[in-house]
Amino acid sequence: MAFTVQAEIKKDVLLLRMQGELDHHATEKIRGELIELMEEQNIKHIVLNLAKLDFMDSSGLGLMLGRYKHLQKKEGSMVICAISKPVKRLFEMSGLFRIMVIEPSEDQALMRLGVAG
Amino acid sequence: MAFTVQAEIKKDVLLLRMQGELDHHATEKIRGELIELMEEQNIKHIVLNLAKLDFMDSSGLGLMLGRYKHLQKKEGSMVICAISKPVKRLFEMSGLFRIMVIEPSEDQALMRLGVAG
Amino acid sequence: MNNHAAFKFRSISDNEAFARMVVASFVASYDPTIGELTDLKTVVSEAVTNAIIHGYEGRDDQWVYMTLTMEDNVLSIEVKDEGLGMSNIEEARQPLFTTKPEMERSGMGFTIMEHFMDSVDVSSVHSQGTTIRMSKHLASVQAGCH
Amino acid sequence: MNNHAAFKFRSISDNEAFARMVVASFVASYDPTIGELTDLKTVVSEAVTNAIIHGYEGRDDQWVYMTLTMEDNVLSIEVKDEGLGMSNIEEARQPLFTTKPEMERSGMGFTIMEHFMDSVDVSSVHSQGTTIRMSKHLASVQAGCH
Ligand SMILES: Nc1ncnc2c1ncn2[C@@H]1O[C@H](COP(=O)(O)OP(=O)(O)O)[C@@H](O)[C@H]1O
Ligand SMILES: Nc1ncnc2c1ncn2[C@@H]1O[C@H](COP(=O)(O)OP(=O)(O)O)[C@@H](O)[C@H]1O
Repeated sequence: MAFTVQAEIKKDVLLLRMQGELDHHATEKIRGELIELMEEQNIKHIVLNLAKLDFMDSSGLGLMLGRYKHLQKKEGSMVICAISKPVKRLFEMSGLFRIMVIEPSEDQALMRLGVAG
Repeated sequence: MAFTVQAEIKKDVLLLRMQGELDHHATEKIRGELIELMEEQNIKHIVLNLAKLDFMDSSGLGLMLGRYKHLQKKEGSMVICAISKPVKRLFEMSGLFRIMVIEPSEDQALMRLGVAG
Repeated sequence: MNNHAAFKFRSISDNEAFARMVVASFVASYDPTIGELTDLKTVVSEAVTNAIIHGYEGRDDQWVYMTLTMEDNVLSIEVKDEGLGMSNIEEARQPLFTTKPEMERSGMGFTIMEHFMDSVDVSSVHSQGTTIRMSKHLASVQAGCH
Repeated sequence: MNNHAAFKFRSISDNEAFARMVVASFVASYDPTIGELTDLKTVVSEAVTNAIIHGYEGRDDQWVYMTLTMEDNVLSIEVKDEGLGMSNIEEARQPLFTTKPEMERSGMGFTIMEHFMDSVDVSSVHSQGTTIRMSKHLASVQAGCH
Protein backbone atom coordinates (compact mmCIF):
# COMPACT_ATOMS: atom_id res chain seq x y z
CA MET A 1 0.00 0.00 0.00
CA ALA A 2 3.04 2.24 0.24
CA PHE A 3 3.32 4.95 -2.38
CA THR A 4 5.61 4.60 -5.38
CA VAL A 5 6.02 6.70 -8.48
CA GLN A 6 7.61 5.86 -11.78
CA ALA A 7 8.97 8.80 -13.80
CA GLU A 8 9.63 9.01 -17.53
CA ILE A 9 10.81 12.06 -19.45
CA LYS A 10 9.77 12.76 -23.04
CA LYS A 11 11.27 16.05 -24.25
CA ASP A 12 9.91 18.69 -21.86
CA VAL A 13 7.14 16.41 -20.59
CA LEU A 14 7.41 14.55 -17.30
CA LEU A 15 5.23 11.45 -17.16
CA LEU A 16 4.50 10.27 -13.61
CA ARG A 17 2.80 6.94 -12.99
CA MET A 18 1.62 6.93 -9.40
CA GLN A 19 0.83 3.82 -7.40
CA GLY A 20 -0.51 3.14 -3.91
CA GLU A 21 -1.64 5.76 -1.42
CA LEU A 22 -0.81 9.44 -1.83
CA ASP A 23 -1.17 11.03 1.60
CA HIS A 24 0.82 13.58 3.61
CA HIS A 25 3.47 10.97 4.45
CA ALA A 26 3.98 10.19 0.76
CA THR A 27 3.95 13.80 -0.44
CA GLU A 28 6.68 14.70 2.07
CA LYS A 29 8.80 11.89 0.70
CA ILE A 30 8.60 12.79 -2.97
CA ARG A 31 8.07 16.56 -3.12
CA GLY A 32 11.77 17.50 -2.94
CA GLU A 33 12.90 15.01 -5.55
CA LEU A 34 10.06 15.99 -7.84
CA ILE A 35 10.89 19.70 -7.69
CA GLU A 36 14.56 18.97 -8.31
CA LEU A 37 13.83 16.72 -11.28
CA MET A 38 11.55 19.31 -12.83
CA GLU A 39 14.21 21.99 -12.56
CA GLU A 40 17.14 19.91 -13.74
CA GLN A 41 15.26 18.55 -16.74
CA ASN A 42 13.57 21.83 -17.59
CA ILE A 43 10.13 20.27 -17.46
CA LYS A 44 7.27 22.29 -18.95
CA HIS A 45 4.38 19.82 -18.80
CA ILE A 46 3.39 17.00 -16.50
CA VAL A 47 1.25 13.98 -17.29
CA LEU A 48 -0.08 12.23 -14.19
CA ASN A 49 -1.19 8.66 -14.76
CA LEU A 50 -3.37 7.79 -11.75
CA ALA A 51 -4.59 4.37 -12.92
CA LYS A 52 -2.94 2.61 -9.98
CA LEU A 53 -3.43 5.30 -7.38
CA ASP A 54 -5.62 3.58 -4.78
CA PHE A 55 -6.03 6.45 -2.39
CA MET A 56 -5.50 10.19 -2.24
CA ASP A 57 -6.42 12.88 0.26
CA SER A 58 -6.05 16.66 0.42
CA SER A 59 -2.28 16.37 0.84
CA GLY A 60 -2.18 14.86 -2.63
CA LEU A 61 -4.31 17.70 -3.94
CA GLY A 62 -1.78 20.10 -2.39
CA LEU A 63 1.12 18.41 -4.13
CA MET A 64 -0.64 18.55 -7.49
CA LEU A 65 -1.69 22.16 -7.06
CA GLY A 66 1.88 23.06 -6.09
CA ARG A 67 3.34 21.55 -9.27
CA TYR A 68 0.50 23.02 -11.33
CA LYS A 69 1.41 26.52 -10.16
CA HIS A 70 5.06 25.89 -11.07
CA LEU A 71 4.14 24.84 -14.57
CA GLN A 72 1.76 27.73 -15.04
CA LYS A 73 4.65 30.17 -14.65
CA LYS A 74 6.30 28.48 -17.63
CA GLU A 75 2.99 28.43 -19.48
CA GLY A 76 3.05 24.67 -19.22
CA SER A 77 0.16 22.41 -18.34
CA MET A 78 -0.77 19.47 -16.20
CA VAL A 79 -2.69 16.61 -17.76
CA ILE A 80 -4.30 13.96 -15.61
CA CYS A 81 -5.21 10.58 -17.06
CA ALA A 82 -6.64 7.19 -16.18
CA ILE A 83 -8.21 8.59 -13.05
CA SER A 84 -10.01 6.14 -10.76
CA LYS A 85 -13.46 6.65 -9.28
CA PRO A 86 -12.51 7.53 -5.67
CA VAL A 87 -9.79 9.94 -6.77
CA LYS A 88 -12.19 11.44 -9.30
CA ARG A 89 -14.64 12.29 -6.52
CA LEU A 90 -11.93 14.20 -4.69
CA PHE A 91 -11.03 16.10 -7.84
CA GLU A 92 -14.62 17.05 -8.48
CA MET A 93 -15.16 18.16 -4.91
CA SER A 94 -12.07 20.31 -4.75
CA GLY A 95 -12.62 22.03 -8.08
CA LEU A 96 -9.37 20.66 -9.50
CA PHE A 97 -11.35 19.39 -12.44
CA ARG A 98 -11.90 22.97 -13.54
CA ILE A 99 -8.22 23.92 -13.77
CA MET A 100 -6.57 20.71 -14.93
CA VAL A 101 -6.86 18.85 -18.20
CA ILE A 102 -8.29 15.35 -17.93
CA GLU A 103 -7.72 12.66 -20.53
CA PRO A 104 -9.05 9.11 -20.39
CA SER A 105 -5.75 7.40 -21.25
CA GLU A 106 -2.01 7.96 -21.04
CA ASP A 107 -1.69 7.82 -24.82
CA GLN A 108 -4.27 10.54 -25.26
CA ALA A 109 -2.58 12.65 -22.59
CA LEU A 110 0.81 12.34 -24.30
CA MET A 111 -0.76 12.97 -27.70
CA ARG A 112 -2.25 16.22 -26.47
CA LEU A 113 1.26 17.38 -25.54
CA GLY A 114 2.72 16.17 -28.83
CA VAL A 115 5.00 13.48 -27.37
CA ALA A 116 3.02 10.29 -28.04
CA GLY A 117 4.53 6.99 -29.17
CA MET B 1 -12.25 -11.82 4.87
CA ALA B 2 -15.33 -13.23 6.60
CA PHE B 3 -15.57 -16.98 6.78
CA THR B 4 -17.76 -18.96 4.40
CA VAL B 5 -18.10 -22.67 3.81
CA GLN B 6 -19.57 -24.55 0.90
CA ALA B 7 -20.89 -28.05 1.62
CA GLU B 8 -21.45 -30.94 -0.78
CA ILE B 9 -22.60 -34.44 0.11
CA LYS B 10 -21.46 -37.53 -1.80
CA LYS B 11 -22.93 -40.71 -0.27
CA ASP B 12 -21.66 -40.72 3.32
CA VAL B 13 -18.92 -38.19 2.61
CA LEU B 14 -19.27 -34.50 3.48
CA LEU B 15 -17.07 -32.25 1.39
CA LEU B 16 -16.46 -28.84 2.96
CA ARG B 17 -14.74 -26.08 0.99
CA MET B 18 -13.67 -23.43 3.48
CA GLN B 19 -12.93 -19.83 2.59
CA GLY B 20 -11.68 -16.80 4.52
CA GLU B 21 -10.66 -16.77 8.16
CA LEU B 22 -11.50 -19.58 10.54
CA ASP B 23 -11.26 -18.16 14.05
CA HIS B 24 -13.33 -18.48 17.25
CA HIS B 25 -15.99 -16.12 15.84
CA ALA B 26 -16.38 -18.28 12.73
CA THR B 27 -16.34 -21.64 14.55
CA GLU B 28 -19.16 -20.47 16.83
CA LYS B 29 -21.20 -19.57 13.79
CA ILE B 30 -20.89 -22.87 11.96
CA ARG B 31 -20.41 -25.55 14.64
CA GLY B 32 -24.11 -26.11 15.33
CA GLU B 33 -25.12 -26.34 11.70
CA LEU B 34 -22.24 -28.64 10.92
CA ILE B 35 -23.11 -31.08 13.72
CA GLU B 36 -26.74 -31.09 12.65
CA LEU B 37 -25.90 -31.69 9.01
CA MET B 38 -23.59 -34.59 9.91
CA GLU B 39 -26.28 -36.26 11.97
CA GLU B 40 -29.14 -35.75 9.58
CA GLN B 41 -27.19 -36.97 6.60
CA ASN B 42 -25.48 -39.81 8.44
CA ILE B 43 -22.04 -38.59 7.48
CA LYS B 44 -19.14 -41.00 8.01
CA HIS B 45 -16.25 -39.17 6.38
CA ILE B 46 -15.31 -35.54 5.93
CA VAL B 47 -13.12 -34.00 3.24
CA LEU B 48 -11.87 -30.53 4.11
CA ASN B 49 -10.71 -28.48 1.15
CA LEU B 50 -8.61 -25.65 2.63
CA ALA B 51 -7.33 -24.14 -0.63
CA LYS B 52 -9.06 -20.83 0.05
CA LEU B 53 -8.67 -20.76 3.81
CA ASP B 54 -6.55 -17.65 4.38
CA PHE B 55 -6.23 -17.88 8.12
CA MET B 56 -6.82 -20.31 10.93
CA ASP B 57 -5.98 -20.35 14.63
CA SER B 58 -6.40 -22.82 17.48
CA SER B 59 -10.18 -22.37 17.47
CA GLY B 60 -10.15 -23.85 13.97
CA LEU B 61 -8.02 -26.74 15.22
CA GLY B 62 -10.61 -27.28 17.97
CA LEU B 63 -13.45 -27.44 15.46
CA MET B 64 -11.59 -29.96 13.31
CA LEU B 65 -10.57 -32.11 16.28
CA GLY B 66 -14.16 -32.07 17.49
CA ARG B 67 -15.51 -33.37 14.19
CA TYR B 68 -12.62 -35.85 13.93
CA LYS B 69 -13.61 -37.41 17.26
CA HIS B 70 -17.21 -37.69 16.08
CA LEU B 71 -16.16 -39.52 12.94
CA GLN B 72 -13.80 -41.81 14.82
CA LYS B 73 -16.73 -43.22 16.77
CA LYS B 74 -18.26 -44.27 13.46
CA GLU B 75 -14.90 -45.54 12.24
CA GLY B 76 -14.94 -42.76 9.68
CA SER B 77 -12.05 -40.52 8.71
CA MET B 78 -11.18 -36.93 8.05
CA VAL B 79 -9.19 -36.08 4.94
CA ILE B 80 -7.62 -32.67 4.52
CA CYS B 81 -6.64 -31.41 1.10
CA ALA B 82 -5.21 -28.43 -0.74
CA ILE B 83 -3.75 -27.08 2.45
CA SER B 84 -2.01 -23.70 2.27
CA LYS B 85 1.39 -22.93 3.75
CA PRO B 86 0.34 -20.92 6.82
CA VAL B 87 -2.38 -23.42 7.77
CA LYS B 88 0.09 -26.25 7.20
CA ARG B 89 2.44 -24.77 9.79
CA LEU B 90 -0.34 -24.76 12.37
CA PHE B 91 -1.16 -28.40 11.57
CA GLU B 92 2.45 -29.45 11.93
CA MET B 93 2.87 -27.60 15.20
CA SER B 94 -0.25 -29.01 16.78
CA GLY B 95 0.38 -32.60 15.78
CA LEU B 96 -2.81 -32.75 13.72
CA PHE B 97 -0.72 -34.00 10.83
CA ARG B 98 -0.18 -37.22 12.70
CA ILE B 99 -3.84 -38.09 13.14
CA MET B 100 -5.43 -36.78 9.97
CA VAL B 101 -5.02 -37.88 6.39
CA ILE B 102 -3.57 -35.26 4.07
CA GLU B 103 -4.04 -35.33 0.31
CA PRO B 104 -2.68 -32.78 -2.16
CA SER B 105 -5.94 -32.30 -4.10
CA GLU B 106 -9.69 -32.57 -3.63
CA ASP B 107 -9.89 -35.25 -6.33
CA GLN B 108 -7.32 -37.40 -4.57
CA ALA B 109 -9.11 -36.93 -1.26
CA LEU B 110 -12.44 -38.02 -2.74
CA MET B 111 -10.76 -40.90 -4.56
CA ARG B 112 -9.35 -42.20 -1.30
CA LEU B 113 -12.89 -42.36 0.08
CA GLY B 114 -14.24 -43.95 -3.07
CA VAL B 115 -16.55 -41.10 -4.10
CA ALA B 116 -14.49 -39.39 -6.83
CA GLY B 117 -15.97 -37.97 -10.04
CA MET C 1 -24.02 -5.39 16.54
CA ASN C 2 -22.74 -2.26 18.26
CA ASN C 3 -19.04 -1.85 18.82
CA HIS C 4 -16.62 0.54 20.41
CA ALA C 5 -12.86 0.95 20.22
CA ALA C 6 -10.42 3.58 21.41
CA PHE C 7 -6.80 4.15 20.40
CA LYS C 8 -3.84 6.32 20.81
CA PHE C 9 -0.81 6.27 18.57
CA ARG C 10 2.34 8.32 18.01
CA SER C 11 2.19 11.50 15.96
CA ILE C 12 4.35 10.11 13.14
CA SER C 13 3.24 10.37 9.55
CA ASP C 14 3.45 6.58 9.09
CA ASN C 15 0.42 6.43 11.35
CA GLU C 16 -1.76 8.26 8.83
CA ALA C 17 -1.91 5.03 6.82
CA PHE C 18 -2.24 3.01 10.03
CA ALA C 19 -5.26 5.06 11.16
CA ARG C 20 -6.90 4.58 7.75
CA MET C 21 -6.44 0.81 7.97
CA VAL C 22 -7.80 0.81 11.52
CA VAL C 23 -11.04 2.49 10.53
CA ALA C 24 -11.37 0.21 7.51
CA SER C 25 -10.81 -2.83 9.75
CA PHE C 26 -13.30 -1.58 12.33
CA VAL C 27 -16.14 -1.35 9.81
CA ALA C 28 -15.13 -4.46 7.82
CA SER C 29 -17.59 -6.76 9.55
CA TYR C 30 -20.48 -4.44 8.59
CA ASP C 31 -19.92 -5.01 4.87
CA PRO C 32 -19.50 -1.35 3.90
CA THR C 33 -19.58 -0.37 0.24
CA ILE C 34 -16.28 0.54 -1.45
CA GLY C 35 -17.49 4.14 -1.58
CA GLU C 36 -18.21 4.26 2.13
CA LEU C 37 -14.81 2.72 2.88
CA THR C 38 -13.04 5.33 0.77
CA ASP C 39 -14.96 8.16 2.41
CA LEU C 40 -14.09 6.92 5.91
CA LYS C 41 -10.43 6.40 5.09
CA THR C 42 -10.26 9.85 3.56
CA VAL C 43 -11.76 11.73 6.51
CA VAL C 44 -9.61 9.85 9.01
CA SER C 45 -6.58 10.66 6.90
CA GLU C 46 -7.51 14.36 6.94
CA ALA C 47 -8.14 14.54 10.67
CA VAL C 48 -5.04 12.57 11.68
CA THR C 49 -2.82 14.52 9.27
CA ASN C 50 -4.13 17.77 10.76
CA ALA C 51 -3.37 16.57 14.30
CA ILE C 52 0.19 15.74 13.26
CA ILE C 53 1.09 18.77 11.15
CA HIS C 54 -1.09 21.52 12.65
CA GLY C 55 -1.74 20.27 16.19
CA TYR C 56 1.79 19.04 16.88
CA GLU C 57 3.58 20.91 14.09
CA GLY C 58 5.45 17.79 13.12
CA ARG C 59 6.68 16.73 16.58
CA ASP C 60 6.66 12.94 16.36
CA ASP C 61 6.66 12.00 20.04
CA GLN C 62 3.10 13.06 20.85
CA TRP C 63 -0.16 11.10 21.01
CA VAL C 64 -3.02 11.22 18.56
CA TYR C 65 -6.26 9.79 19.97
CA MET C 66 -8.99 8.15 17.94
CA THR C 67 -12.23 6.58 19.06
CA LEU C 68 -14.61 4.61 16.88
CA THR C 69 -18.19 3.85 17.82
CA MET C 70 -20.70 1.88 15.82
CA GLU C 71 -24.15 2.35 17.22
CA ASP C 72 -27.21 1.23 15.30
CA ASN C 73 -26.51 2.43 11.79
CA VAL C 74 -24.15 5.21 12.65
CA LEU C 75 -20.36 5.25 12.80
CA SER C 76 -18.90 8.00 14.97
CA ILE C 77 -15.24 8.92 14.71
CA GLU C 78 -13.40 11.17 17.12
CA VAL C 79 -9.86 12.34 16.45
CA LYS C 80 -8.13 14.32 19.15
CA ASP C 81 -4.77 15.95 19.70
CA GLU C 82 -3.32 17.82 22.67
CA GLY C 83 -1.46 20.26 20.52
CA LEU C 84 -1.61 23.94 19.60
CA GLY C 85 -5.34 24.25 19.05
CA MET C 86 -6.74 26.96 16.81
CA SER C 87 -8.13 30.40 17.47
CA ASN C 88 -10.73 30.76 14.72
CA ILE C 89 -12.61 27.56 13.93
CA GLU C 90 -15.06 29.27 11.55
CA GLU C 91 -12.23 30.54 9.40
CA ALA C 92 -10.34 27.23 9.55
CA ARG C 93 -13.34 25.39 8.12
CA GLN C 94 -13.53 27.59 5.00
CA PRO C 95 -12.58 25.82 1.76
CA LEU C 96 -9.00 26.61 0.69
CA PHE C 97 -8.14 28.25 4.03
CA THR C 98 -4.80 27.09 5.37
CA THR C 99 -2.23 28.47 7.81
CA LYS C 100 0.51 26.39 6.19
CA PRO C 101 0.66 27.36 2.51
CA GLU C 102 4.46 26.93 2.64
CA MET C 103 3.82 23.22 3.22
CA GLU C 104 1.61 23.19 0.12
CA ARG C 105 -1.47 22.45 2.18
CA SER C 106 -4.56 22.69 0.02
CA GLY C 107 -6.88 23.98 2.74
CA MET C 108 -9.42 21.33 1.72
CA GLY C 109 -9.24 19.06 4.77
CA PHE C 110 -12.32 20.30 6.59
CA THR C 111 -14.27 20.67 3.35
CA ILE C 112 -13.59 17.02 2.57
CA MET C 113 -14.62 15.90 6.07
CA GLU C 114 -17.87 17.86 5.79
CA HIS C 115 -18.56 16.51 2.34
CA PHE C 116 -17.97 12.83 3.16
CA MET C 117 -19.57 12.72 6.62
CA ASP C 118 -23.10 13.49 7.80
CA SER C 119 -21.91 15.71 10.63
CA VAL C 120 -18.59 17.27 11.62
CA ASP C 121 -18.08 19.00 14.94
CA VAL C 122 -14.85 20.81 15.79
CA SER C 123 -13.85 21.95 19.24
CA SER C 124 -10.49 23.46 20.00
CA VAL C 125 -8.84 25.27 22.87
CA HIS C 126 -5.82 27.43 22.17
CA SER C 127 -2.61 25.58 23.22
CA GLN C 128 -4.63 22.70 24.65
CA GLY C 129 -5.66 20.84 21.57
CA THR C 130 -8.34 20.02 19.05
CA THR C 131 -11.09 17.41 18.90
CA ILE C 132 -12.94 16.51 15.71
CA ARG C 133 -16.17 14.51 16.02
CA MET C 134 -17.71 13.13 12.87
CA SER C 135 -20.52 10.72 12.17
CA LYS C 136 -21.86 8.89 9.16
CA HIS C 137 -24.84 6.68 8.62
CA LEU C 138 -23.75 3.50 6.85
CA ALA C 139 -26.30 2.22 4.37
CA SER C 140 -24.98 -1.33 4.41
CA VAL C 141 -25.57 -1.68 8.15
CA GLN C 142 -29.15 -0.51 7.78
CA ALA C 143 -29.70 -3.26 5.25
CA GLY C 144 -29.67 -5.55 8.25
CA CYS C 145 -26.56 -7.64 7.68
CA HIS C 146 -25.84 -7.31 11.40
CA MET D 1 11.35 4.25 12.95
CA ASN D 2 9.98 3.35 16.39
CA ASN D 3 6.26 3.43 16.96
CA HIS D 4 3.76 2.92 19.72
CA ALA D 5 0.01 2.46 19.79
CA ALA D 6 -2.51 1.48 22.45
CA PHE D 7 -6.10 0.31 22.06
CA LYS D 8 -9.11 -0.92 23.85
CA PHE D 9 -12.08 -2.55 22.18
CA ARG D 10 -15.20 -4.41 23.21
CA SER D 11 -15.05 -8.09 24.13
CA ILE D 12 -17.11 -9.21 21.14
CA SER D 13 -15.90 -11.99 18.90
CA ASP D 14 -16.05 -9.74 15.81
CA ASN D 15 -13.08 -7.94 17.33
CA GLU D 16 -10.85 -11.00 17.00
CA ALA D 17 -10.61 -10.25 13.27
CA PHE D 18 -10.36 -6.52 14.02
CA ALA D 19 -7.39 -7.06 16.35
CA ARG D 20 -5.64 -9.18 13.73
CA MET D 21 -6.08 -6.45 11.12
CA VAL D 22 -4.82 -3.84 13.58
CA VAL D 23 -1.56 -5.67 14.22
CA ALA D 24 -1.11 -6.31 10.50
CA SER D 25 -1.70 -2.60 9.80
CA PHE D 26 0.69 -1.55 12.56
CA VAL D 27 3.60 -3.49 11.08
CA ALA D 28 2.69 -2.84 7.43
CA SER D 29 5.15 0.03 7.00
CA TYR D 30 8.02 -2.23 8.13
CA ASP D 31 7.58 -4.57 5.17
CA PRO D 32 7.14 -7.78 7.14
CA THR D 33 7.30 -11.11 5.34
CA ILE D 34 4.05 -12.99 4.75
CA GLY D 35 5.22 -15.55 7.31
CA GLU D 36 5.83 -12.91 9.97
CA LEU D 37 2.43 -11.35 9.27
CA THR D 38 0.69 -14.70 9.66
CA ASP D 39 2.54 -15.42 12.91
CA LEU D 40 1.57 -12.04 14.36
CA LYS D 41 -2.06 -12.32 13.31
CA THR D 42 -2.23 -15.81 14.79
CA VAL D 43 -0.82 -14.93 18.21
CA VAL D 44 -3.04 -11.84 18.50
CA SER D 45 -6.00 -13.97 17.56
CA GLU D 46 -5.12 -16.48 20.31
CA ALA D 47 -4.60 -13.87 23.01
CA VAL D 48 -7.70 -11.82 22.18
CA THR D 49 -9.88 -14.94 21.88
CA ASN D 50 -8.65 -16.07 25.31
CA ALA D 51 -9.48 -12.69 26.83
CA ILE D 52 -13.01 -12.93 25.42
CA ILE D 53 -13.88 -16.55 26.17
CA HIS D 54 -11.78 -17.31 29.26
CA GLY D 55 -11.22 -13.86 30.78
CA TYR D 56 -14.75 -12.57 30.26
CA GLU D 57 -16.48 -15.92 29.66
CA GLY D 58 -18.30 -14.49 26.68
CA ARG D 59 -19.60 -11.29 28.26
CA ASP D 60 -19.54 -8.84 25.34
CA ASP D 61 -19.64 -5.51 27.17
CA GLN D 62 -16.12 -5.61 28.60
CA TRP D 63 -12.84 -4.10 27.36
CA VAL D 64 -9.92 -5.91 25.84
CA TYR D 65 -6.70 -3.87 25.85
CA MET D 66 -3.90 -4.18 23.35
CA THR D 67 -0.67 -2.24 23.07
CA LEU D 68 1.79 -2.47 20.21
CA THR D 69 5.35 -1.21 20.40
CA MET D 70 7.94 -1.29 17.67
CA GLU D 71 11.35 -0.53 19.05
CA ASP D 72 14.47 -1.13 17.01
CA ASN D 73 13.86 -4.52 15.46
CA VAL D 74 11.44 -5.83 18.01
CA LEU D 75 7.66 -5.80 18.03
CA SER D 76 6.10 -6.11 21.49
CA ILE D 77 2.45 -6.98 21.88
CA GLU D 78 0.52 -6.78 25.11
CA VAL D 79 -3.03 -8.13 25.40
CA LYS D 80 -4.86 -7.53 28.66
CA ASP D 81 -8.26 -8.30 30.13
CA GLU D 82 -9.80 -7.44 33.47
CA GLY D 83 -11.63 -10.71 33.72
CA LEU D 84 -11.47 -13.90 35.79
CA GLY D 85 -7.74 -14.47 35.74
CA MET D 86 -6.29 -17.93 36.22
CA SER D 87 -4.96 -19.79 39.21
CA ASN D 88 -2.28 -21.99 37.67
CA ILE D 89 -0.36 -20.35 34.85
CA GLU D 90 2.16 -23.22 34.53
CA GLU D 91 -0.61 -25.68 33.89
CA ALA D 92 -2.49 -23.36 31.54
CA ARG D 93 0.58 -23.10 29.30
CA GLN D 94 0.83 -26.87 28.78
CA PRO D 95 0.00 -28.03 25.25
CA LEU D 96 -3.56 -29.40 25.00
CA PHE D 97 -4.53 -28.09 28.44
CA THR D 98 -7.90 -26.38 28.44
CA THR D 99 -10.55 -25.58 31.03
CA LYS D 100 -13.22 -25.38 28.35
CA PRO D 101 -13.27 -28.73 26.53
CA GLU D 102 -17.06 -28.39 26.20
CA MET D 103 -16.41 -25.41 23.92
CA GLU D 104 -14.10 -27.63 21.84
CA ARG D 105 -11.08 -25.56 22.79
CA SER D 106 -7.93 -27.26 21.57
CA GLY D 107 -5.71 -26.11 24.43
CA MET D 108 -3.10 -25.02 21.88
CA GLY D 109 -3.36 -21.24 22.30
CA PHE D 110 -0.34 -20.72 24.54
CA THR D 111 1.68 -23.30 22.64
CA ILE D 112 1.05 -21.38 19.41
CA MET D 113 2.01 -18.07 21.02
CA GLU D 114 5.24 -19.56 22.35
CA HIS D 115 6.04 -21.14 19.03
CA PHE D 116 5.48 -18.04 16.90
CA MET D 117 6.97 -15.42 19.23
CA ASP D 118 10.46 -15.05 20.70
CA SER D 119 9.15 -14.52 24.20
CA VAL D 120 5.79 -14.90 25.93
CA ASP D 121 5.16 -13.67 29.45
CA VAL D 122 1.89 -14.34 31.26
CA SER D 123 0.77 -12.62 34.41
CA SER D 124 -2.61 -13.16 35.95
CA VAL D 125 -4.37 -12.34 39.18
CA HIS D 126 -7.40 -14.36 40.21
CA SER D 127 -10.61 -12.37 39.49
CA GLN D 128 -8.60 -9.33 38.44
CA GLY D 129 -7.48 -10.29 34.98
CA THR D 130 -4.70 -11.52 32.75
CA THR D 131 -1.92 -9.81 30.82
CA ILE D 132 0.03 -11.49 28.02
CA ARG D 133 3.27 -9.85 26.88
CA MET D 134 4.92 -11.17 23.76
CA SER D 135 7.77 -10.00 21.59
CA LYS D 136 9.22 -10.91 18.25
CA HIS D 137 12.24 -9.77 16.35
CA LEU D 138 11.24 -8.88 12.81
CA ALA D 139 13.87 -9.79 10.25
CA SER D 140 12.59 -7.37 7.65
CA VAL D 141 13.10 -4.40 9.97
CA GLN D 142 16.67 -5.42 10.65
CA ALA D 143 17.32 -5.36 6.93
CA GLY D 144 17.23 -1.60 7.28
CA CYS D 145 14.17 -0.63 5.30
CA HIS D 146 13.35 1.83 8.07
N1 LIG E 1 -5.70 19.58 14.68
C1 LIG E 1 -5.48 20.88 14.41
N2 LIG E 1 -4.78 21.66 15.26
C2 LIG E 1 -4.57 22.95 14.99
N3 LIG E 1 -5.01 23.57 13.88
C3 LIG E 1 -5.70 22.86 12.98
C4 LIG E 1 -5.99 21.49 13.19
N4 LIG E 1 -6.71 21.05 12.15
C5 LIG E 1 -6.87 22.09 11.32
N5 LIG E 1 -6.27 23.20 11.81
C6 LIG E 1 -6.25 24.54 11.18
O1 LIG E 1 -7.28 24.60 10.21
C7 LIG E 1 -6.74 24.94 8.93
C8 LIG E 1 -7.55 24.29 7.83
O2 LIG E 1 -7.46 22.89 7.90
P1 LIG E 1 -7.75 22.02 6.61
O3 LIG E 1 -9.05 22.42 6.04
O4 LIG E 1 -7.60 20.58 6.99
O5 LIG E 1 -6.62 22.45 5.58
P2 LIG E 1 -5.03 22.22 5.57
O6 LIG E 1 -4.69 21.04 6.45
O7 LIG E 1 -4.75 21.92 4.14
O8 LIG E 1 -4.40 23.47 6.04
C9 LIG E 1 -5.30 24.50 9.01
O9 LIG E 1 -4.48 25.18 8.09
C10 LIG E 1 -4.94 24.81 10.46
O10 LIG E 1 -4.63 26.18 10.63
N1 LIG F 1 -7.21 -14.45 29.36
C1 LIG F 1 -7.43 -15.53 30.12
N2 LIG F 1 -8.15 -15.46 31.26
C2 LIG F 1 -8.38 -16.55 32.02
N3 LIG F 1 -7.91 -17.77 31.70
C3 LIG F 1 -7.18 -17.92 30.60
C4 LIG F 1 -6.89 -16.82 29.74
N4 LIG F 1 -6.13 -17.26 28.73
C5 LIG F 1 -5.96 -18.57 28.93
N5 LIG F 1 -6.57 -18.98 30.05
C6 LIG F 1 -6.60 -20.37 30.61
O1 LIG F 1 -5.55 -21.09 30.02
C7 LIG F 1 -6.05 -22.26 29.36
C8 LIG F 1 -5.21 -22.60 28.16
O2 LIG F 1 -5.30 -21.59 27.18
P1 LIG F 1 -4.96 -21.93 25.67
O3 LIG F 1 -3.64 -22.62 25.61
O4 LIG F 1 -5.10 -20.68 24.87
O5 LIG F 1 -6.05 -23.00 25.24
P2 LIG F 1 -7.63 -22.86 25.01
O6 LIG F 1 -7.98 -21.43 24.76
O7 LIG F 1 -7.87 -23.71 23.82
O8 LIG F 1 -8.29 -23.39 26.25
C9 LIG F 1 -7.49 -21.94 29.05
O9 LIG F 1 -8.29 -23.09 28.90
C10 LIG F 1 -7.89 -21.09 30.28
O10 LIG F 1 -8.20 -21.91 31.37
